[in-house]
Amino acid sequence: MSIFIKYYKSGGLNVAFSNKIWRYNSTSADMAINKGEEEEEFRVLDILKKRQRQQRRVNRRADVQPDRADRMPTDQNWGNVWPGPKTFHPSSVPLPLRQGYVPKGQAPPGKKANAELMKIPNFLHLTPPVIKAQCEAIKQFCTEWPKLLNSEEAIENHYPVEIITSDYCHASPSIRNPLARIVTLRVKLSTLKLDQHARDKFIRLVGERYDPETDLVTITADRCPIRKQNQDYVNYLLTACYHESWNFEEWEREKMEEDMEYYNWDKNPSKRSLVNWYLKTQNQSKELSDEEYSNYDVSQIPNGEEYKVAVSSYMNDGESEGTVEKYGEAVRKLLGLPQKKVVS
Amino acid sequence: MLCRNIKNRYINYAVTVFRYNSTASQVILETLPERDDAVEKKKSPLDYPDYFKVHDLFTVKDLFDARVHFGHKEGSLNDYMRPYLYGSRLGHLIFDLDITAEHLRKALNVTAHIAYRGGIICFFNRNALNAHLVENTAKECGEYAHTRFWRGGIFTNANHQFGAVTRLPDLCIFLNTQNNILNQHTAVRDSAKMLIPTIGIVDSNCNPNLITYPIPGNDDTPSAIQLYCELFKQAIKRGKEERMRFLQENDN
Amino acid sequence: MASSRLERIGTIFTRVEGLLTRGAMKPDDRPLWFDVYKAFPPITEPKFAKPKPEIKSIRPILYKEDILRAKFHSNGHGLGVVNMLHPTSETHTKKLLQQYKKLKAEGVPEHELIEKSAAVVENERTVERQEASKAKITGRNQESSAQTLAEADLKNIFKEN
Amino acid sequence: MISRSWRNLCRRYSQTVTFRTTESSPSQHNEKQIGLFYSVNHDLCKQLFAYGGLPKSFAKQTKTFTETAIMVRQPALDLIDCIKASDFNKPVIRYVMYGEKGSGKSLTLAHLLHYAYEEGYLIVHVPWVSEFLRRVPRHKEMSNSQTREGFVDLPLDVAAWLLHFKTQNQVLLKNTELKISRDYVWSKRESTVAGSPLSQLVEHGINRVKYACDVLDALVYEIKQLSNSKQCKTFVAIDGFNGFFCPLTRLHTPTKKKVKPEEVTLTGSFLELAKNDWSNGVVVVTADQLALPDDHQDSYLPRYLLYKKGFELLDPFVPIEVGRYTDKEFLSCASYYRDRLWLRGPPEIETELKFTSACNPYKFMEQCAPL
Amino acid sequence: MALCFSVKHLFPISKCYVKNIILNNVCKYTSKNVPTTNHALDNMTDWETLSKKKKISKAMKAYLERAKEHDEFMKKQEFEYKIGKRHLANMMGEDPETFTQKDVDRAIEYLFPSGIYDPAARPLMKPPEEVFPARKAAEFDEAGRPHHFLFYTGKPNFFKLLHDGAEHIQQAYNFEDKVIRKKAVPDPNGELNIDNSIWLTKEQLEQVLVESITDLEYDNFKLLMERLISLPYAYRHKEFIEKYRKPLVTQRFALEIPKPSYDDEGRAFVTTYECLRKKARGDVTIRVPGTGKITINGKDLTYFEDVQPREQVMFPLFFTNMQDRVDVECNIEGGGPSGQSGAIRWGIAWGLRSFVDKDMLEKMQVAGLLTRDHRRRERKKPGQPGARKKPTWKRR
Repeated sequence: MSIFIKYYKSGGLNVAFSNKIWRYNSTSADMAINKGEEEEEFRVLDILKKRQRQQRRVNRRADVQPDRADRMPTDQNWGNVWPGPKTFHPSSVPLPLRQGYVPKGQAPPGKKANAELMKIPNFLHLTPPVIKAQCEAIKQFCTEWPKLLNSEEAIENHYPVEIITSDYCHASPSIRNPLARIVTLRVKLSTLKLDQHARDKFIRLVGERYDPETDLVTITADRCPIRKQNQDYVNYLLTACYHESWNFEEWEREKMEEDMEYYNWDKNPSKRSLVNWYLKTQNQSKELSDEEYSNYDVSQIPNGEEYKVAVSSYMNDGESEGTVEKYGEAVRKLLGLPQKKVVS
Repeated sequence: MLCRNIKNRYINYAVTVFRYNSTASQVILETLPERDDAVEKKKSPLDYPDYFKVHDLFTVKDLFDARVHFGHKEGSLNDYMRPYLYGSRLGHLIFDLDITAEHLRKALNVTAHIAYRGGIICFFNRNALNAHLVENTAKECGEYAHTRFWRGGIFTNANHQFGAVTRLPDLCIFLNTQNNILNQHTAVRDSAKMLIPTIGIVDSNCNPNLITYPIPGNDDTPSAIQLYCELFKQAIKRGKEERMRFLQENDN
Repeated sequence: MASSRLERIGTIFTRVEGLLTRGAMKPDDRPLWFDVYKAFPPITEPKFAKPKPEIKSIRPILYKEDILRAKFHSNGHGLGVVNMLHPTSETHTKKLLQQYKKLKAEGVPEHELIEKSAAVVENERTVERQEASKAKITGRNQESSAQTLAEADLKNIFKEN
Repeated sequence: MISRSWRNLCRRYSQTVTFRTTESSPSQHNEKQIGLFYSVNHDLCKQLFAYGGLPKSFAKQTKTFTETAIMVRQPALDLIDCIKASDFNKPVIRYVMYGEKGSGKSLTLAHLLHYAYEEGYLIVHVPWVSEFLRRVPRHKEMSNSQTREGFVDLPLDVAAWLLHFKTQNQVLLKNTELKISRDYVWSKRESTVAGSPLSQLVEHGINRVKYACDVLDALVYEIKQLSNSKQCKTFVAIDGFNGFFCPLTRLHTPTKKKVKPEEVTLTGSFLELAKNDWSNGVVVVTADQLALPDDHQDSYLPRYLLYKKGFELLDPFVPIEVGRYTDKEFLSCASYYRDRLWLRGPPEIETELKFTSACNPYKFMEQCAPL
Repeated sequence: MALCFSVKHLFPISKCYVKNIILNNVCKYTSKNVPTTNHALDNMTDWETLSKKKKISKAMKAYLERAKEHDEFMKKQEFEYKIGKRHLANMMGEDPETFTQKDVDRAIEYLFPSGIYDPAARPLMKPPEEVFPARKAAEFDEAGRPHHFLFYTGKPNFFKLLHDGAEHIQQAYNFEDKVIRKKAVPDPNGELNIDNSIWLTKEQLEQVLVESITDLEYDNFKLLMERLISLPYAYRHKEFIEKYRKPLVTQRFALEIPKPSYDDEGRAFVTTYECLRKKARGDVTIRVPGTGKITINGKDLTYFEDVQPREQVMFPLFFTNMQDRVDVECNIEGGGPSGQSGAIRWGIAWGLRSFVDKDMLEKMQVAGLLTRDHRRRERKKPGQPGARKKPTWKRR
């Protein structure tokens, strides 16, 4: 090596010389390293010659066409691309959508091969511009809204029967929700124009479905598998009940006091005891028949009328502090007792 | 109080030490001129006994002033530390600063060489009192520090712990080789396992066996640690400067 | 990389050397420190399995003045505050010893030496302290000078800030 | 000594609110005394309520307070007014007291009893109907009626009640003018002759327990007769009257059949008294939720509690509501409790208690107990 | 050697190759037989030489590859998103230039209505920066030297934070010394306002540091920061401290206190809906001025039989001393007495906010009146009689 150095020293370029020296040393090293780097990877024991098989497989693969979405211009008419309701299709929707379970530190799955996106209903066919356009298109077929039906009252007046159904939009494999078949009919009892007997009978017929507070009869049907059938059934029920309530059957004559829907004071022991008491105060003692009791004129008893009203309201309107109070007042008047003093 | 008295005494003694010191630097002075024509002899820095002139970084007096000579009490002495002792002053062990200086110079020299070669140097210290100082030193040198709880496997299982192939330090400098007063720092063992040379300040209660370049001395007092840090910083700096020069030369 | 993790056998150097000689490690892949170690081997070989050094008794460090020191301390002298920021400042005991030497040279009788030197040193200290307090008072009177002093002091101390 | 003086001090402090009236005669009570307590003479108390009549918790209280202090409340005054205003020639007027649990119906009744006693009424007082029908101790003496088929007698209970009747009316019964109108033949040897004093009849019932129920029947009849003939005024007070109308009692016949209330002989007797087919008397009954089984306690209003049967029997009656304390009553009660050291602590505690007890007298008393 | 030299002159590279092979051969042959040969050691290349070839560390190479791939991927995603946004704007018939992310979210909700319970699992279209989690940047340079000086601690960012904290503490100490030496007083204006903010929670800190830390380490962090703010001159390091605090104010009374409306009688009233506790649920209306009347489902306080629920209901009123000044109406259903009373209690307290002053509001907050109690009944576990109750222990 020393000879070599001497040889180059005569060249007289110090820098170049030193460089050369480095180079000499490094070349060999370079070679080693280059070789080494290749050698560092472990050689795979390739007994079955997998390589060829792999190649064959690759060749067989068909060309995948580029997405349709990639070729869409951003100012296209979307209504033409997606004209009607359809399951989500990734290659014709140009949105980078993602949905699904998000593993920690990862992104949610993309739109391709994503069953989640296909499962949920989409409104891609009903975007605002499309709706607008369709509304414009069907305008010519529309009739005018009746002028007299200008308020809620008017509508209620002319169309008292209300049919309520629900449509569902949810994420499940089927877009048909079993709850959609349920039909509810609502009508105000007062609009049916029933007489006293018919009204009582109607209420007894519909039972729970009548709400005395709002005066609404609510009939719900969910027996039939299809909404149409349910609706028919509901209508039938209303009709049947209505007509039946007008019928007067023979057995209805056997109505007892317990069956009365309200308290009839004249036919009750309360009146009898009042009359008895009155007679006793007059020192008369008569045995009266039922008929006589019920026909006894209360107005001849002082404060009797008032008492009658009080008892009736006490029994009919239900027991509450107010009615008890009133009853008490009436009784005191009847018996000639001082009224209760109001505590200041 | 006692310690202070010892110090008073020691000043007299330190005067004698200077001689040794001066001789050492003289040697360097002699070698220095040779470097100018290093090229023709193609002498690598390794061929010089003190290429980076780390011998003049400190004197024994500096060590003394920084209280490097204080060891622990006699009871806690590790037998392997006996050769480095000077004596015992009323139960307190005193290091022989001559020996310390020799070891320290060697260590500094090695440090400078490693720095020159672009090695990664990592400072260790488990004493909370000095941790910040050590970290600052590492930061200033552009090197690395680890002054916290040592999770097992940082060296031995590095690729897994850092999640990638990781280059380990090329030199570990322990400013304190103990975890607490009883246990040795695990990194000492791990470095030995992973073939990493170590420099360590070993106090009288430490085991110097696994440390490649042990430096007997006080490893608790902040002033001593400050001195060590300063010295290592200088050594690394010199090494790096030389490296820059070398790289510039070679880029051309 | 091929290497042994048995840290108790040999030193790191011998282990790497072994690898190199056996060809398990390519010479160019050798660790960075290898050359440095070769050039500057440690003073003692860092083997784990080292024989224990022979146990010599540790030399006690004692001085002649220790007797005097003990005397001073047993009489309760020599417990003064030391400014550790100034390595050159003298401790109380040292002053006592010097005083003792001086007085001895003057020929003061042996039994009075301790007490006398203690008294002298104590005297000096009180004088010093008075002067210091005086300086403080005067310093307050001359505010400007005191301030400049303080600032200068601060600048020196917080140079790095 | 110290504690006594401290107690006096306490009392003086609490006297800032007057809660006591010195008027101890119920007939003299008027609106001015509403909310104030009056104390009942101890002997009288013993006479009237020795065999019941005061609620148990209140009776305990009287022991603790060492006095029987009853608050003058609006319903009682109202009733007294009504009684004063009523015409005794006409059929008896029925008063029904109702109110929530623990609102003081029984105590009002006690107040009225005191009034009736003062006014010289013959008192027919049933302390608690459920005592007969619903309380079933281990060995309830029960026998089938001998006089009426399918009926059940409670001879011991009736005898006890007769004793109660006797004690309550011991003054009146000494009056020999109260004579019975019919002959009663109990057995071959025993009989009570017409014209013998009423007390004899009662004594017979007490002594011959076997005939107690029949005696009760006779007694009711005789009382009605006596009242009609103006020989005495009668004050009928039945607490927990609606107990007579609950569908089933807790009694069992030996054949393990549940007994209905109307199958008990004493029920018939007392219901007879509650009818308005006699005069010169007053009937005061209470309708109480506690007298009924748990499943029929939803409302405290009389019609609900009396069932249809009871309502029809009593109609027309005067409903008298016994409500919760008014603010004034509450305040006076609180200061009374403070006086009796039943309630202690800072004054703010009262407002809190007022809310937590919702002014319910019984609840208030209960909640004060641990304070 | 001489031979080598002569040829090398002409074909330096090939020559070297030859030489290398020879040497290798020698090694191969000799290694077995000559154990103590210094051949390998002699043959070592100089370090200076080795250092010249720019060696990129393996880790770095792999990282660079990954980074490049990621960048390209993100660029593609970004592009797709932008195009998609324009498409979406076109679909919805809006101007693509002013189409914001909010509009995008709304449009997606309209087009793909989904009732999935977890909002994260619903269909979304978000900019890729939000969708793809951030990645940690490269931690070392091409030579394999880590960038961070605390790299070997494994959690460099966290320990750097501790290091900085210690640095700040030291600076604060030094400054304090200086001030004391100058005999100055602390600056009264330099107050550190920490009342309305709290330290970042562990999760938040982890997010800031991009590292996971243990509970113990989080405690250490808090300890350090607490020490820093306890110093008299901590306000000088406000910037550093603020970085690790998050404001509290917005959370405390973030919900606007409703202004009372007025009913026919001219009384102010506030209705609190959705008063929940256990299984009870209801609404509470508070009317001011009132007399302390309480209506629960049409009944008064006797709606609750026991004292405990009554006290619960009354507590907020007594606490605010409003028991005689307001009327309360509640409708409540579900649950038992304690649940209902708890719900009413919360409803009353929540409604009372409109009628009390700020001090009282704070007091109520402290008393826990404004806190919803979210505890529910714990489910029964199979194999044991209750939620926690175990069957009676039997030896056999």
